[in-house]
Amino acid sequence: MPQHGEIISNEILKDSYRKVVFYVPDIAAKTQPGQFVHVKIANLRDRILRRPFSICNVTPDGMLTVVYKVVGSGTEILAELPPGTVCDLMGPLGNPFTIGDDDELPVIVAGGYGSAATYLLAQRSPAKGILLLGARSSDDLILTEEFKSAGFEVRIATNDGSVGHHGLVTELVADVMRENPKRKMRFYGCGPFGMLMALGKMLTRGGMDGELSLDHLMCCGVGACFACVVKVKDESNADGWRYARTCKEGPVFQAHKVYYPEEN
Amino acid sequence: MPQHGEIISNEILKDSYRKVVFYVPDIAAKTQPGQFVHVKIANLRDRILRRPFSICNVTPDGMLTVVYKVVGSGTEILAELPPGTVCDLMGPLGNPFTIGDDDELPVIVAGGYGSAATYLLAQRSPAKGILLLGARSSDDLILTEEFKSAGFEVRIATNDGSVGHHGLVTELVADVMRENPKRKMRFYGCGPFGMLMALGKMLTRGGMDGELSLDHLMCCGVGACFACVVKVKDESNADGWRYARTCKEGPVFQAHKVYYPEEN
Amino acid sequence: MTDLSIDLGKIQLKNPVMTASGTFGYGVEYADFFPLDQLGAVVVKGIRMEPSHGNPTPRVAEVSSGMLNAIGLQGPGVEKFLHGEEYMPFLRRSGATVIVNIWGKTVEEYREVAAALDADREGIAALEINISCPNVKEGGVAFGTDINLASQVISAVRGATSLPIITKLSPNVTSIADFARAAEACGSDMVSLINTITGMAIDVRTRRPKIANVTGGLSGPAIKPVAVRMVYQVYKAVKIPIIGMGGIMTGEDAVEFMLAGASAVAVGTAIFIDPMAPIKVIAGIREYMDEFGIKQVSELIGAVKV
Amino acid sequence: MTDLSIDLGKIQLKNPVMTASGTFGYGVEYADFFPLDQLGAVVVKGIRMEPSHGNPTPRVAEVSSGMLNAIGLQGPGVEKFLHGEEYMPFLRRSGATVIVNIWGKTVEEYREVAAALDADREGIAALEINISCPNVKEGGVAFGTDINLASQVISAVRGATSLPIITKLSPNVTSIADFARAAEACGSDMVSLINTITGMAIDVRTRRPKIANVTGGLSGPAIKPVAVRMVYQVYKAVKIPIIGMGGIMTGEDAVEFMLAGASAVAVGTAIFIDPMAPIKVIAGIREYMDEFGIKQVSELIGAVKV
Ligand SMILES: Cc1cc2nc3c(=O)[nH]c(=O)nc-3n(C[C@H](O)[C@H](O)[C@H](O)COP(=O)(O)OP(=O)(O)OC[C@H]3O[C@@H](n4cnc5c(N)ncnc54)[C@H](O)[C@@H]3O)c2cc1C
Ligand SMILES: Cc1cc2nc3c(=O)[nH]c(=O)nc-3n(C[C@H](O)[C@H](O)[C@H](O)COP(=O)(O)OP(=O)(O)OC[C@H]3O[C@@H](n4cnc5c(N)ncnc54)[C@H](O)[C@@H]3O)c2cc1C
Ligand SMILES: Cc1cc2nc3c(=O)[nH]c(=O)nc-3n(C[C@H](O)[C@H](O)[C@H](O)COP(=O)(O)O)c2cc1C
Ligand SMILES: Cc1cc2nc3c(=O)[nH]c(=O)nc-3n(C[C@H](O)[C@H](O)[C@H](O)COP(=O)(O)O)c2cc1C
Ligand code: FES
Ligand code: FES
Repeated sequence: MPQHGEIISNEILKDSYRKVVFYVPDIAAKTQPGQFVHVKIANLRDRILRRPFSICNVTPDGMLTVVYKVVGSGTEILAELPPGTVCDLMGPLGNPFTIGDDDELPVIVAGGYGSAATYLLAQRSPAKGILLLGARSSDDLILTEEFKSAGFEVRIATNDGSVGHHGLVTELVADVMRENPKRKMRFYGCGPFGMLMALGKMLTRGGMDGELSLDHLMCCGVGACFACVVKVKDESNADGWRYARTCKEGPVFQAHKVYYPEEN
Repeated sequence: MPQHGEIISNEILKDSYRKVVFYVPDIAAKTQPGQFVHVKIANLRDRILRRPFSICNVTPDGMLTVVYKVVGSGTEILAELPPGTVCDLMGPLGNPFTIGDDDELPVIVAGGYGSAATYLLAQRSPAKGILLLGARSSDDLILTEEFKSAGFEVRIATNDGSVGHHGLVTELVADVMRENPKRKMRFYGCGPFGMLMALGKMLTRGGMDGELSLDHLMCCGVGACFACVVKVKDESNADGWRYARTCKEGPVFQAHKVYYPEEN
Repeated sequence: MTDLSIDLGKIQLKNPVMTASGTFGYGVEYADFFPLDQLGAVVVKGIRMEPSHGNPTPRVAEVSSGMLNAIGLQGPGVEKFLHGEEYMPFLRRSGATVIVNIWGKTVEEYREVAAALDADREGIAALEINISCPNVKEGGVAFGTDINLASQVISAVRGATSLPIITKLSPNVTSIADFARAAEACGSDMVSLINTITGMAIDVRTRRPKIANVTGGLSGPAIKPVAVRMVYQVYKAVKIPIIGMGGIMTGEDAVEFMLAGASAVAVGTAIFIDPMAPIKVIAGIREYMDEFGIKQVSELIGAVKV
Repeated sequence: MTDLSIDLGKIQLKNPVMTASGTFGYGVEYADFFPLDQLGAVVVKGIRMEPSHGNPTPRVAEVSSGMLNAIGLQGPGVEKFLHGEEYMPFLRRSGATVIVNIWGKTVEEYREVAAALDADREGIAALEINISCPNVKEGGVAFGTDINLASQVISAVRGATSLPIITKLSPNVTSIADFARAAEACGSDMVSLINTITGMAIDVRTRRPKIANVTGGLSGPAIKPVAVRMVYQVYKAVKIPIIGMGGIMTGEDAVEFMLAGASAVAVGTAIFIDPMAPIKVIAGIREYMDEFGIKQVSELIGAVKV
């Protein structure tokens, strides 16, 4: 059942990133890291579809936080909604990340709003690990302090070199592997599609695995419309792949189950 | 040029009638009684057209009052808009009522929001006259006190007899004529189409004239689309009538120029 | 007592509200939201003989009061549909009235799918022949916009099954009434309309079509006036019952379609916005009937006053 | 410098933005809002030989992201149009580039109107043949949905005038590209599309159609995806320039039509919402060109990457 979610606060986090807190206890109570809510934004005018957002955080008293970037009509309208406005939320939707054991080092590789989508994972991981955060420039780095407070080490890569490593975030992954030759590691990825493909290939070629949160333009959010698909390996299919629904079968997929573009 | 009109107040007048005050000095300064504004209501969602409303009152300091009844999607949304919201107004549009001389008795025959549409006329008439106000029941009577303050006598007719004369407002017109056999009178009508047709026929058959505000479902509001037409007499046309645009050629028409249904 | 049951000739429904094919998956996806047997019928996503990948992504784009889609009929194929746990077996257990939407790349494939479903017909109330999907190269709209091909498909399906058949018509034609007449003549028991209207949207920044397939089908409130008009035209042209759809969001929208001539309606895009939409539409029809003192919902059919 | 001028073969415009026929009256109604010569062209409301009453009221109804209209081509007739102060004489003085939209109840009447305008052609840049109005019984869409009748009308007009002619196509057909090809073959210098899509809306309380004419033409943002698709299809089918329209509200919408293949665009329903819309669309195209470093607006024509 869709739930009423009252906006408790809706503020600028950094540049075009906003943080909205909904009071929606039924969803908050059930949320696991990596899941998302599908939001019918109030006053959406002639744009009628819901918008999916990863759940950044939940509290026992029913608060659910989403960190979103203003990119188009829906997020622009969302950004204008004052506290007290009631939206309609479906969730928690999708399959969560697997939380590792306490002897595993969680390594989160994130870009864009990926740090928001993995913050709850960091919080709930019994072992504290590393966040590798990629961004175009320092403006796009969000939630780094929050990850540090959650006990994570934060390493940064920016395309323009304005902060941290000058280059791609995937380049930091090799460092982590090198530094921890004996440690059991659990990789998680969340960010732009290209980054996740690079990460997934890197992991699987290195004989490792990981969990990638692959989201795609969504429509129903529950597996009914087949809008949100990505290619996954499927040996039972003559082509070796099939389209899997990220909303229902994902958004979290095992890296070794994903079908990588070059293999086309 | 469409003008920004900031909502200064937007309150319940009586039942489903609301009173909204816009700050829109350019329009307020030009307004004559009987004219209207064409309003693009903020947040209109997927309903995109403007809504026309008679101008009820204007002040020298730029305030423009509209009294409206909540009847559908547009007026429902308008009713929710808080002070500070900016709408977009075109106006003043349409031809005004003719203000009479001070030796003429103005007789306003109104129904529905007709009293709102003629209030400025009452205010600006040099001679104080009579408002004949018709309504279904007492709930639909608005602005009677305001008309009294403007020096007008108010007589009421209701369909259910809950206040005043039990019957049609046009029945009160005959009384007024009888009571003032010698007095020069100027009739104005504003209200439901059926009432105006009855009034117009009554006047013209009695050899008198009057001004009727005939409005109709509008679209452009400036004479371009031909949506808002009513039949007026036209001897140059073989059929004896033509469709006239109420937004541009009206809304105020001389009663003797209107083509009455039975004459069809 | 307001009576919402409706008689579609060969099938009887407890109420006139179905789900539109392709917008309700195979039912299982929405089973947590409400019991499927509350619906007049569940119409499942299009099924053909073979499993299909469907089209590349992006497959949907939002437009004013609607959306474009070019899913391209991704599906499991008829065998898996009949026997895979989450498909027909699940639906049978749910107690829902099930209508199976079918398609093929050739006339022969339509016939085969119909025959396969006929052979395993338990729990299937009717077949809906989709000759109107604008998003697949072969089959789909090519059949739906050519009256001879359409007739061949319908006749082939008619020959393959004794199940009631519904022909789903394309709006992308000059005269939809002609196609309805052809469907009636070929033995279709009902017609359903409208499928989506072919549309296109371009991202002006990237200059690429917003849908990988270039064009897609327009659905949602934007198309409702076109759909109501077509239902009205078809109602005047044929005697078989009409299932109306296109932009239905509320009970009043459903009533509008029935007044225009529909005996039943389907809710599609609205489900994406609110999964409870079909249930709310049923409740809305009931409220309307109560308000206007209508006892049997069939009194509404074609009752527009022109 | 961004150059917005556009060459439509037989006519050159200072920018590609026109007003859509029937939504801008005869120009005079909007002359207080902006100088008419700022527009690429003013396309006036449909003119026939005789004055016409048009349809009974209600003539318009609002629907999701659009409107239905069945004005029924009320107009003064060609004589009054040519000589009545508020019509052509006013437009001549305004300095606007004027395109006259014409129609008739018979092929012969189309020919006569064209001949009458040709004889008094000062200030007339082109004629637009409306064979696509869905709201008149004779003429209008009957011509626009029958390729033989359409060809007869276009050939008749072609024979009657040496003015550039634009054929305005109906979207209510299976293949609009076929009609565009026919128009090209009959000597039409350009095509414009789309006219409104036939639709219907019913007031569920009164059970009456919301438009007295029962059906009306759908316009506004709701039809934009259909219009863009049709422009794209026609662009692939003919060589003559295309004037695109249907739901254009902003400069980016106009760019979308040009990318799909339009050489110029027309703004219609948007004018009712904002009389300044055509001017804002021109400004919006300029902004887009500046942002993407496009020097000549014609670079956009058909530049969608598929
Ligand atoms: C499972 C999932 C989780 C997400 N989590 C977050 C999050 O935590 N924070 C966040 O800022 N964003 C998140 N997104 C993306 C977010 O849904 C889109 O940014 C949002 O829908 C854009 O809406 P809009 O109306 O502002 O933009 P539109 O005007 O609709 O589009 C603007 C741009 O955003 C893209 N876009 C639109 N819808 C989606 C979508 N559903 N998915 C991806 N891109 C889209 C469009 O292609 C376009 O380029 C998530 C998406 C998915 C599928
Ligand atoms: C010149 C003019 C002056 C007006 N002045 C006033 C006024 O001072 N106060 C007031 O309350 N109303 C006035 N109206 C009517 C007002 O415009 C409508 O009530 C309003 O547009 C309804 O909008 P809506 O979206 O709420 O209703 P909708 O959902 O659009 O429609 C609800 C009902 O209102 C009717 N309606 C819709 N638009 C119009 C319209 N433009 N004209 C007449 N009926 C319409 C519809 O037919 C329908 O029955 C005036 C109308 C005109 C043409
Ligand atoms: C995402 C999507 C998928 C669809 N898939 C199918 C399909 O498989 N078979 C079919 O006959 N119609 C399909 N349709 C069309 C719908 O069943 C329906 O005819 C159309 O969407 C109009 O109704 P609506 O406006 O209520 O959505 C699909 C529509 C959408 C939006
Ligand atoms: C009220 C109205 C009147 C119209 N009258 C005419 C007309 O006289 N001749 C014509 O060719 N098209 C006419 N049209 C169609 C428009 O020119 C245009 O093709 C259509 O509205 C689509 O564009 P839009 O969505 O921008 O309005 C009319 C449209 C509307 C809304
Ligand atoms: S969004 Fe509908 S299947 Fe995923
Ligand atoms: S509303 Fe357009 S002419 Fe009157």
